Parts: sequence; structure tokens; C-alpha cells
Amino acid sequence: MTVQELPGAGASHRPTPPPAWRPRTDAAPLLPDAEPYRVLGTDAADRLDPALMRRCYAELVRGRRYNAQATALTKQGRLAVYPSTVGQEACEIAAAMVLEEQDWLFPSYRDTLAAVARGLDPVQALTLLRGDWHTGYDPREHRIAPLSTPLATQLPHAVGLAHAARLRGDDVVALAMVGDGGTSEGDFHEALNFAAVWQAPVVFLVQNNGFAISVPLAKQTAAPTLAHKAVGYGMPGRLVDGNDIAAMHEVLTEAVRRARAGGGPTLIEAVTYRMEAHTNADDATRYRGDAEVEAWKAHDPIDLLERELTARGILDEAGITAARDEAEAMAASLRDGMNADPVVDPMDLFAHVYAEQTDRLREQAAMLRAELEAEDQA
Amino acid sequence: MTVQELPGAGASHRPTPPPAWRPRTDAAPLLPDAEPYRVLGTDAADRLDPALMRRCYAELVRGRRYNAQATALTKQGRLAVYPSTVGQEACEIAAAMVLEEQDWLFPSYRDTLAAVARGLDPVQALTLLRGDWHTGYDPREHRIAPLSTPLATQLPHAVGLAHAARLRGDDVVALAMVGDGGTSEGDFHEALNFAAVWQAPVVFLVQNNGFAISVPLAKQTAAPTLAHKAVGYGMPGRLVDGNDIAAMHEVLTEAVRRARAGGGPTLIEAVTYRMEAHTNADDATRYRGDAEVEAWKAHDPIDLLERELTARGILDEAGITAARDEAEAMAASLRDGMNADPVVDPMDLFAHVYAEQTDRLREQAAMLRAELEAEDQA
Amino acid sequence: MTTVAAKSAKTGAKPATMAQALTRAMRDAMAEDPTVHVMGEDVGTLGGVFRITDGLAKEFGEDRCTDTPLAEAGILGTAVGMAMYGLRPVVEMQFDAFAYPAFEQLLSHVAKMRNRTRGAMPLPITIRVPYGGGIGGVEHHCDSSEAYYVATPGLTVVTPATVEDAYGLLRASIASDDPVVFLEPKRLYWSKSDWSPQAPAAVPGIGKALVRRTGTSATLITYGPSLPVCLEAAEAAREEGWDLEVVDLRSLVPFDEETVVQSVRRTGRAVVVHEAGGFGGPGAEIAARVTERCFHHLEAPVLRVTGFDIPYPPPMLEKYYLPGVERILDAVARLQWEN
Amino acid sequence: MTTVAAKSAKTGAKPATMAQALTRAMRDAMAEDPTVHVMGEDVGTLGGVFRITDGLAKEFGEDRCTDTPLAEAGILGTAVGMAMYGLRPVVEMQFDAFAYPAFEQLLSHVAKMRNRTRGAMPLPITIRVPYGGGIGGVEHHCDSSEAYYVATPGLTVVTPATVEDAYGLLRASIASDDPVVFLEPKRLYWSKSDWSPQAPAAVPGIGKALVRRTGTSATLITYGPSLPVCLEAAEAAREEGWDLEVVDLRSLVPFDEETVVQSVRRTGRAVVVHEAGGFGGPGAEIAARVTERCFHHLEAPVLRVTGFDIPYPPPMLEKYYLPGVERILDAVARLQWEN
Ligand SMILES: Cc1ncc(C[n+]2csc(CCOP(=O)(O)OP(=O)(O)O)c2C)c(N)n1
Ligand SMILES: Cc1ncc(C[n+]2csc(CCOP(=O)(O)OP(=O)(O)O)c2C)c(N)n1
Ligand SMILES: [Mg+2]
Ligand SMILES: [Mg+2]
Repeated sequence: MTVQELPGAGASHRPTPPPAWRPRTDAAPLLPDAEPYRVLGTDAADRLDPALMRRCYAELVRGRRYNAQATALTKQGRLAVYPSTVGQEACEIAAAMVLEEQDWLFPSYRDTLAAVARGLDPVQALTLLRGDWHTGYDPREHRIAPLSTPLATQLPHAVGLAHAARLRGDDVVALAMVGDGGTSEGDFHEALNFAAVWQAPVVFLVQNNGFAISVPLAKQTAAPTLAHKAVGYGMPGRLVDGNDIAAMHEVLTEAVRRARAGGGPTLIEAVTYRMEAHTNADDATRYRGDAEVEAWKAHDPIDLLERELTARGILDEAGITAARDEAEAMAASLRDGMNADPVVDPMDLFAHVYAEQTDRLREQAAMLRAELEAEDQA
Repeated sequence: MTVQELPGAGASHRPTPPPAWRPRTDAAPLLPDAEPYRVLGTDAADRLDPALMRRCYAELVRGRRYNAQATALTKQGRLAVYPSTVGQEACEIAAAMVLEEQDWLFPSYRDTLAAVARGLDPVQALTLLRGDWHTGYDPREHRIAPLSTPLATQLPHAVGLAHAARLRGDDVVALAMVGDGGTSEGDFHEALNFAAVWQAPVVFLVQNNGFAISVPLAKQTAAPTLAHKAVGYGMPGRLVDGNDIAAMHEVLTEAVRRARAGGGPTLIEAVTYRMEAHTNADDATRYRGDAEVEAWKAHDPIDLLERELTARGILDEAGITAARDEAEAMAASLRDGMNADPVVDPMDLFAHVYAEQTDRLREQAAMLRAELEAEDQA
Repeated sequence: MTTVAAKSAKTGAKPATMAQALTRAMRDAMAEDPTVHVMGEDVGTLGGVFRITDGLAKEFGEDRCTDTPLAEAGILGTAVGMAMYGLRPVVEMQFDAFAYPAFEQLLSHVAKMRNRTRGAMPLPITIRVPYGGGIGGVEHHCDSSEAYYVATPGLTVVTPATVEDAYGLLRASIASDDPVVFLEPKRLYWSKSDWSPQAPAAVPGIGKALVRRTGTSATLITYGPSLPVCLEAAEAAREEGWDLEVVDLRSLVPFDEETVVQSVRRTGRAVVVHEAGGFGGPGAEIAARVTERCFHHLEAPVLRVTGFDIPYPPPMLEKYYLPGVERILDAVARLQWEN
Repeated sequence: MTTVAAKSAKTGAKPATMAQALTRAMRDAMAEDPTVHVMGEDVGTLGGVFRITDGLAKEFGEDRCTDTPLAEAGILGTAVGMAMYGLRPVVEMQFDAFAYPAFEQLLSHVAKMRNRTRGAMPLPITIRVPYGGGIGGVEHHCDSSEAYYVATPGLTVVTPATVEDAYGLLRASIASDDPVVFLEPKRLYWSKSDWSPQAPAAVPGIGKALVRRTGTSATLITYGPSLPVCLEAAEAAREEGWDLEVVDLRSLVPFDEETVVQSVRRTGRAVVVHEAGGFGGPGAEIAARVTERCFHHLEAPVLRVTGFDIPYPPPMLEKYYLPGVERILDAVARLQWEN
């Protein structure tokens, strides 16, 4: 093509770009608030539902007690390892509370408390960490996916499940939990992208507890907040005080509602703090000072709620005592459950590798059986 | 802790959240403009540098001719396959032009033109697609990484290289190219995150050409624009008209300058269009209509520049003819270069697997040598 | 386990390609079972870069045959979630090397989910992977990556070598309650044979090898893209006075030891042939196991004819890499006939 | 190739753990060569979850020993770029199964870059992977994934079994111009021996197996975490009247065929022992190759004692999985002694 052939050549022109290049959606509504959303200690607390808040309180106290008991069990050698959620109980519990019966929870390895708050027997929730099997429950029975140790890998599962349910016309929302560190994994990215493209009914809850083992958030990301990552997928990002269970409950409920109504996924960053070491095997003094921990003690999720509720007369001494008693009962039952030696059957090793055992596995099972019999005879 | 023990219990209180939870940076400056940045056909074109624009023009014409020649070579069986960049020449060429001698280019499999524009012999650039070897040049000599076929995998390489150079105190910027489809891969996410955390001197150039083979952008992402993905990493996102070489040059230059000055990475989305099929082996009529292609024809990168420059008297018939002659010379030399049968040595198969050949490979090489000798004798 | 109903028999077998048989297998599975969903890059509107999913989106809609975003871990990871909910995803990986980004999902979840949940949550996912070379593809398009799959307990690894098996084994894979890596030999996509899609004789179960040619001198053990080469070699071997038996494994996991062992005990000699690199490749397991079980029947060690232990070569050099008739005959000649 | 200078000899070997020897190897390499950079999750401030990088960030600064974001493909991918620029990255993968997200980078770039560029751009990257079980770890923390690495041409695969080798082989790996997957047997991290870090006798090259115990009855071929088990088995075998030779491979790639073949030709019997699953595991290659080269010297087929072909078990069941002394002796007993 030469200049001469071009219509309008020689004249200054304003080419109209093809329609395809306009932004597909408005970014503004996707952006999170500048500060984490809070309810407790703000005027929004005037609207608290007393019954709901009393339930939250009881669950928080139970959750804290669960954490203490699980850590105690590691000391007694009853658990191989335990990643505590002390300080993060509001996130764990709100996540479980906002789901309906038919919804699914996708916990990370840290989130046994969320599973317990959803109603799972604590002993079953802790099976992985006790070490008698990998997953201690039937995921379909409880609609709780197996605790996921490979970080962020559970997120695409949640998307796929939610998408499948929607395709089948079922009313199911999936809530997937991940840590601040887990947001750096490729699976985080791919899951959020698929969710947004498919408008799958999923809620992604990032617990930003400040650390990935020893690595602080500043070495993990340079993002303004983790909630800002939502924009790049075309879903709304919400930033919320993860120690404020009233705020957590509200924001999660709203996201679940949106998802259920066909409004697509939401990314929620809950700002919280891991009060204890990464696990009982970790030594947090190697990478963080007391001052930071102390600052967060003043922002404890149980204290925040207890102050608000007592100040408003929603909770009294009797209520507090009742919550503690309930928590103690749960702890005692957990202790008893874990003190019973689990019965393990070595032959289970070969039972669930394939639907039908292969010849090869049959042979190996026979070898092990013969060994065990020989041992028994010795 | 009981209510009684808490200071201030009973009084409504406003807990001060720990400092850690404030957004780390202001998101606003990271957000891309609402519309792709343009220069040609706008008032900004008054500031064009005539010499630079004449060079751009010559390069664009050469680039278009290169594309035509490469496609012709596939028909003659001289190239196994060719992914054309017709319509995307402004992106390819601007990417090469803005780099200094010591900078590095990280092309995707489609970006042979960018490598050629950086000065690489077209025959070497096309070696991969001709099939006599994988990479046809010494990456270190040209500071052009091998063409990357596994999508987005070159992005972390660019980050690592730029980071290494900065650690060594060298003045090196890496410019990495990827397609719209490639942004969905986990490696895209991980690369951008590392770059921002390390403040590595990298520029990420996404050519949004509307398709990943047959898959249109709408099935790839729900983001407002791909440039919005920058926000989630804490780097600026820029949206630019990828068919406007003046705009491309300006935006890329600015990003390279920032990177060089220690300002960290930038994500640039160039909105453009793949005018031809995915490769010569693809049939684009299976997934897109003529109307869309026609709309983009009116926004051709060469036409846009040619109109602007002729209208302003920066380019005349002689200049156009000179550019074409230069392009024809390049095409003739490329044709000649590719018509020579490449000399391949089967023994090369074993030459570069390890620094020192293992016994096992020596044995296999001996076997092949014996086979070839036997064949020669037959 | 979904039942694979044999379709009403219709006579009149017609020439069909392996590609067509694969397409037909998915089509029939989707028609019979609404939980079967096909997903991957370009599988919808385009019908796949090899056109194996051609027509499925049109017939069953985009929700049943879905163009996904370009992210293999995401594809397999979401397929896991879909299978958790009761669907039977059939995932296409566009080329062998592009399955690698999905390896964490494959190794840590897909292969293990049944085991991790004591059988409560099996994952009936079929992962279709076009594999191998011989089509002039550039780097990353010709890998034979079966060694990785074979070494991963929990995966079933299937690979057809004929048009008929392409249909039957893919049907069986989709019907399997276990995850199946279904390796499609891309250079056989356009191989043809007379076949009637309406009456797939009987859909074979997974795990039975087939003696494709009987012989008495030695056994060639092979699968997928190397089967035609071995059959050709067996023909050529007649001139040398060797009568070769050829066993087509059809699935690498489960490995049909009995069929192979019976053959080798009969012939007393064996060569394993595959395109994947030899070192640590599937042939190593086959040779080791066959030797273990046939030791006193063997006149010579089990030999292997495989790809070299190098990255897959560029198109112009691949002919030197691929195990061909000559190389197979050379190996047969080394089976210590003088003894 | 960076020269590994033998440090000035100092007398006075002291008890040291394998963990300490590994730390020391990185320290010495970093001190000698400013291009050596350590990177990974928690390797800096914390010194790694196993404390193998303890003190490196303090001594060399965070730019030389870097806590990366949590993304294994990103870690290895950026290491590729760093190596392209002339650095020698030493990457830590926190546990075996967490190396899987990096497999595409490993298989498609790390292993092939030298080949793809005709030798112009080798990648001297060391990838440290703590592997194997026996430490009561939960799922995804105990995989023996060497089969994947071994089947990937272009990778060198090294695994020490002693304190001394931990130092020497890691030094040699870091000095290698090829990418090395350095498999650290995590249950030997706290194994001890008298060793002087100041005078590593001589840093061994990669690719030489060692006869750790001479014997005449049969050869145990092993590596990494299974070496101590084999030595123990060899002791126990004396009571049964067997005098076992034990070969420590030290590297799986290159595989020191000569040392192994010489031993097996001498003893006439062999058992390969490793913790990884048997099917398609490294033992298959070793058995196949040894048989090929020692056929007429063998009194019995080469047997394998390996992990079962199942996902790694939960902590309370791992003792049934791990190849132990009894299982090795049982295999030795099956070596057809009556012949
Ligand atoms: C893919 C993968 N890489 C590494 C690990 C090892 N690992 C376990 S927990 C952890 C830190 C996780 O941090 P974060 O995501 O913030 O979750 P948190 O522990 O704070 O709950 C790491 C690196 C893992 N489990 N999975
Ligand atoms: C990891 C990976 N998956 C799949 C492919 C196959 N493939 C080659 S090009 C392509 C589409 C790429 O689209 P885009 O990133 O938009 O780049 P474009 O082709 O438009 O330049 C696909 C899926 C690949 N090369 N790498
Ligand atoms: Mg965290
Ligand atoms: Mg594109």
C-alpha cells in the first residue's frame, strides 16, 4: 500500500481504535478500601446481632482452647506437629460459620480449627498431624476438602468444585483458605483467574498473618495489600481486620451471598497475626522480636469481642463462664480421643492406591503380610 | 484473662490496630490509564522526533517484509513453522529499539522479529523454526535469551538475570515479552512478584494480540485490562496502543529508564492484534470472523505511522521507497540464507548434554557413528 | 465405575484414523454420561490443535467442552475440584512438555487423592497427552515423558497403538474411577485402519497386553508409537531367519507382566523398544522385571532399543534419534545366537 | 569449571553431623567464589527449616543468601536467569514434594539449556532437595523423587550418604558447570562422624561410586539413606554365612557402571536397595544395565529391595514401608544359593 492509495492520506487524522481495546470492566469497584474494614470498636458495632455475637464468642473461646490443647498434645507426643492458629481464631471461625450445610470448605494445612468449627470431630481433623493416616475424614460427608499441605494447590480445587456445582445447577459455594505466603504460588494466580473467567461461586480467604514460616510479608510481596491482587483478575478485593470477628463475619457473609447469587468470586485479605511459632517445631525468636508480638496482643480477637460485648451488655460473666466450660469439655474430649492409641493396619498401605489392586501391589501386600506373620511368630 | 482484668473494660473503646496492617504503598499511581496511551493521530504527535520516527518507519517496513518472507519460506518447506507478527510489528520493533547494547531481551517463541530488530541475523533467529538446532545464536553474544516456547517461562529468567546484574553493580535492564495467553500461567505471576519484591530492573511487555491460538481474551481473563495485573504486585501498569510505534517507544523508553534508575519493574500491556493465523499451520477462520480483522486493518501500525509522518512532511516518497528497498534487500538475503541447506551433524546430538560426555553417551554416540558408517558403506 | 455399554452393532467398518477414533470415543462417552466434561486449551471452538476434540463443543455446548485459560496447573487443578464434585473431566494437555506445569497437581493430588482419603474421594480424571516425536516438531513438542508417569503410584498409564485401541482404551480410561494418563502417540494420529465406530468390538479393559504377532525366536516388547516399527522390524527379520513375537503393552501401569513373561519364557530372548530415553525409562523396569521372572529361560540379557539419553533433537536430527527397524534388528542380532 | 582448592590441612577431626558438613560446604564455596548465591524459602534469617543454611546470611549478607517469596518455579526460574548472567545459584527446595511446582523450569530449561544453546549457555545451578522418609514427616514431606530426576537428560543427580561426602559432593556440585540435583537424605542430617571441615581430604569428583565394604558372596548396590541400612544388613548377613559387598553409588547420574559391574562380576549376585518406589525407580535401570553387562556372571537375577509402589505412608506406618535389614536379608536369601 502506498501513501497515495490511502484514503485521507496527507491530512492529520484521528484513527478510531477498534472496539476490542477498551477496558472490559471498571476497575474502581474492585479496589479494596484503604484500611481494613472493622466493626468492633466502631460505630458499626451498634448494629451487632447479639445472638450471633454470643455464638461467635463461644466459638472463639473454644477455638483458643482447641489451640492450647493441640499444642499440649504435641508435647505429650500425641501429635507429630501442630501449626497453631492462636491469634487467628476469628478468621478460622468466621470462615466456618458463614457456610451453609451444602457449601464446601477448602482448608490449608493450618486450618484444622476451621474444619472443627464447621463441625468436624477434632480427632478426625488432627489425624494428618497425628500420623495414623493422611486425611482423617470423608471429605464428601463433611464437605471439607482434605487439609492441603502443598501451598495454594487447594485453590484450583475449590474453583473446579464450585464451577462443577454451578454447571449442575446446585446451590453450592466454595470457600478456600490460604496464607499470605501461599499467594506467591502460581496456583494462587491460576485459581483466581479461572474463578473470575468462569464466574465461579468461590470465596478466597487469605489470612495474612504476617509470616510464611520466617519470611515476613515485606519479602513476600510489594503489593499495596494482598487484596489488591483481586483487581488483576477482575474480582472485588476486600481488606478486613482478621481479628475482628464481627467484621470478618460480615465481609465473608457478603462475599458468600454474592457468590451464591451468581455474582462471581471475591478475594478477601484478613489482616491478622500468628501469635505463636510456625509450628511447635519452629523457633520464632530467630526471626521476630517481642515488640511486634506485644503490639498484636493488644489486638487479640477474643479480647476485642469480649470488651465490645461486655461493654454493651451482650455478654456477662455467666456467658463467659459458660463459653469456657464448653471449651473445657471439648478439650477434655479431644484429650481423651487423642490419648487412645489409634489402631493402624499396615495392610491399609495397599488398600487405596487403585480402585482394583494391581497384581504388583497384591504381591507386595503378600510380602508384607508374610513379614508380619513371621514377626508375630518370633 | 477475665473481663475484670482488662484495662478499660466496660467502656466503649477504639482499639488501635498494629502498624503492620496499613497498606504498604499507594495503589493509585500503579493503576493504568483508562484507555491505551496513543501518540499518533493525537496532539502528542507534535513532539515527535523526526529522525527517530524515520528509523521506526524503516524498521516497521522491514519487519512487515520479514514476516512476509518467513511465511513464504514455510510454503517452500524451508521453515517447519512460522508464527507471524503481522500487525504486531510496532511492539516487536519498539521492544528492540529501546534497549542499550548491554541490556537483555527475553523473547517468546513468536518474537523472532524483535530479535532481528535488535540486530540478530534473521537466519539465526529462525534456526529454531527451520529445525537444524534449537537456539541458533549465542545468547550471551547478543544478549538475547533463547526463544521461549513454554509460555511465560522466560519471565522469571529475565527477573533473575536483571537481579543478578544489579547485584553485581552492572547497568543492565531486561525486557521480557509475553502474550496475553501467557499471562494466565503461574510463571507470569511468580516472575512479576519476584521482580517487584527485588525491585529488579525488568520491563514486562505483554502483547495483547487478542488471541491465544483460538482462545479470545474474554476467555482468558476477566480483568479490566491486563495492565491492571500490575497493581497486585506493587508495580506500575501501563496500557498502550501497541500499533502506535511512537506511543510504544515512549512508554517502553520510560519504563526502561525507570528500571535503569533503580525504580523497579513495570508491566506494559500493548493492545494490538494478530492479523494472520496463529501460525501457518493454523486456520483462523475456525474461530474468528472477517469483520474483526477488517476493523483492525484500519489501525495498521505501518499505515498509522506513514500517515502521520507524510502529513507532517517527515516522510516523503523517497523515504518510503528507501525503506522498501532496504526491506527487499533484507528479504533477499534472508531467502538466500534459508535456501542454503543447513549442514547438520548427527554427532552434535551428544555434544552438549553435559560439560563432559558421560560414558553412557559416549557409548551411544559410538553406536550412532557405527550406524552412519555402515550406511555410508551401503 | 461407569458402565461402558457396547453400542448397537452396525456392520460396515470404514477406514478411520486414530484421531477420528479418539474423537469418537469422547463423543460417545459424553453422550452416554452427562458427567463427562472435556477441557483444555483450544479444545472448544477450534477442536484442539490436533482436532481431536473437533465437534464436541458444538454438539455438547461449551460447558461440556471448555476452552480454558492458558494454565496447565489450573486446568488440572480445577479438574480435580470438578472430579471431587462427581464429574469425570477429560483434560487435554496440548503437548507433552506442556503437561509439566501441572506436575505438582498430578503428583501431589491427582495420583494420591484416593489414597489420602482412604478411598473416599477417587478422582476419575483422564489426562490426554499427545506424546513422542516423528512429526518434525520443534523443541518441547516431542517429549516422551512416560517415565515420570510410570514412577508415580496411583496413576494408570495407558497408550494405544491402533485405531481400535484408541477408541476402546480411551473409553475405558474415561470410565475408570482412577486417574488415567492417556498417552496419544501423535505420529499415529493419522494412521488408518478399517474400523467401525458404531460397533467397537468390545471395549477392552485396561491392563491387558496383546501379542500383535506371534513368533518363536525372540520377543519385542513395545507400546504406542513404536508398535508399527516393531511390526515392520519383525517382517524384516524374517529375511535374517528370525521369527519375532511382538507384544503391545497398551498400558504401562498396570503392566501386564503375565503376557510378557509367558512370551519371553517361550522365546527365551527379548528386546524392549520405546522412543523415550533409555536411562531410567520404562524399558528399564520391563527388562529388570522380565529378567527377574524369566532368568532361567533367558538365552541372553534383555536388551533395550530406545531413544538416546539426550534432550529430544531438533526436527532435522530426529531421524537419528528415533528407534528404527535397523536398530531393532541390530539388537536382535546381539541376542547371543551363537550360544 | 571453578577450581575447588583443597583448604590448608589442619589436623584434628571432630565429630560433625551431615547437616554441619553441608553448611560448611556452602560456606566455603561462598567464601571462595563470590558468584555463589544461596536462595530459597526461609534460607536467610532462619537458616532453613533444617538449619542447613544457618549463618550464611549473617556472614555473606542477604544478597548472597536470600529469603525468596514462596514460589518454587519462581525460585528456580530466577536462578536460571542468575546463572545466565554468570552466577552460581544454590537453590534450596524445602522438601522433596515441594520441588514439583518447579518441574517445568527444571525439565524444559534447567536440564536442556546447555543443549539448546550448543553449549553457549550452561547453567551451573545446584538444586538441594532434602528427600526421603524415616523422620515421621506427614504427607508430601517424605517423597523419594529421584526417578523423575534420573529420567531427565542434562541433570546430574548426586546423593551423599556420609558426612565426608556431604561436604565433598556438595562442593563438587556447586563447582560443576552443569545443573546438579543434590539429594540430601534427611534422615541422615543428624548422622555423625569424625571429620575435619578444614581439611576435606580431597573433594571427590562426581561420578565415582565407592565400595564401602568388600565382600565375596553378593553385592548390595545402594545410595543415600539406604547405605547405613545396607552396611547393617551386611554385618547381620555374616551370621548367615554371607559376605556382602556394599557399593555406594554417590551419584545416580552419571551412574558409575564400571565400579558396579566389576563388583557384580566378582560376586555373581546383586541386590539393589533404595527407598524410592520400585516400579520405574532407579533400581530398575541399575538392575537392567547390570544384567546386560554381567549376564554370564550372574548366578541369579538382580533383585531389588525398594519402597512399595504406593504413595509414601503416614508417619505411623512408615516403618512398614522403609526397606530394612530383614527385607534385604530376605532378598539375599532369594539369590538362588542352592544352585
Ligand atoms: C508448595 C509448598 N512449598 C513449601 C511448603 C513448605 N511450607 C509449609 S508452610 C510454609 C509457609 C506458609 O506460609 P503462609 O502461606 O503465609 O501460611 P501460614 O503458615 O502463615 O499459615 C512453607 C513454606 C509447602 N508446604 N508447600
Ligand atoms: C506452557 C505452554 N502451554 C501451552 C503451549 C502451546 N501454545 C503455544 S502458543 C499458545 C498460545 C499463546 O498465546 P499468547 O500467549 O497470547 O501468545 P501469542 O501466540 O498470541 O503470541 C499455546 C497455547 C505452550 N507453548 N506452552
Ligand atoms: Mg502466613
Ligand atoms: Mg496472544
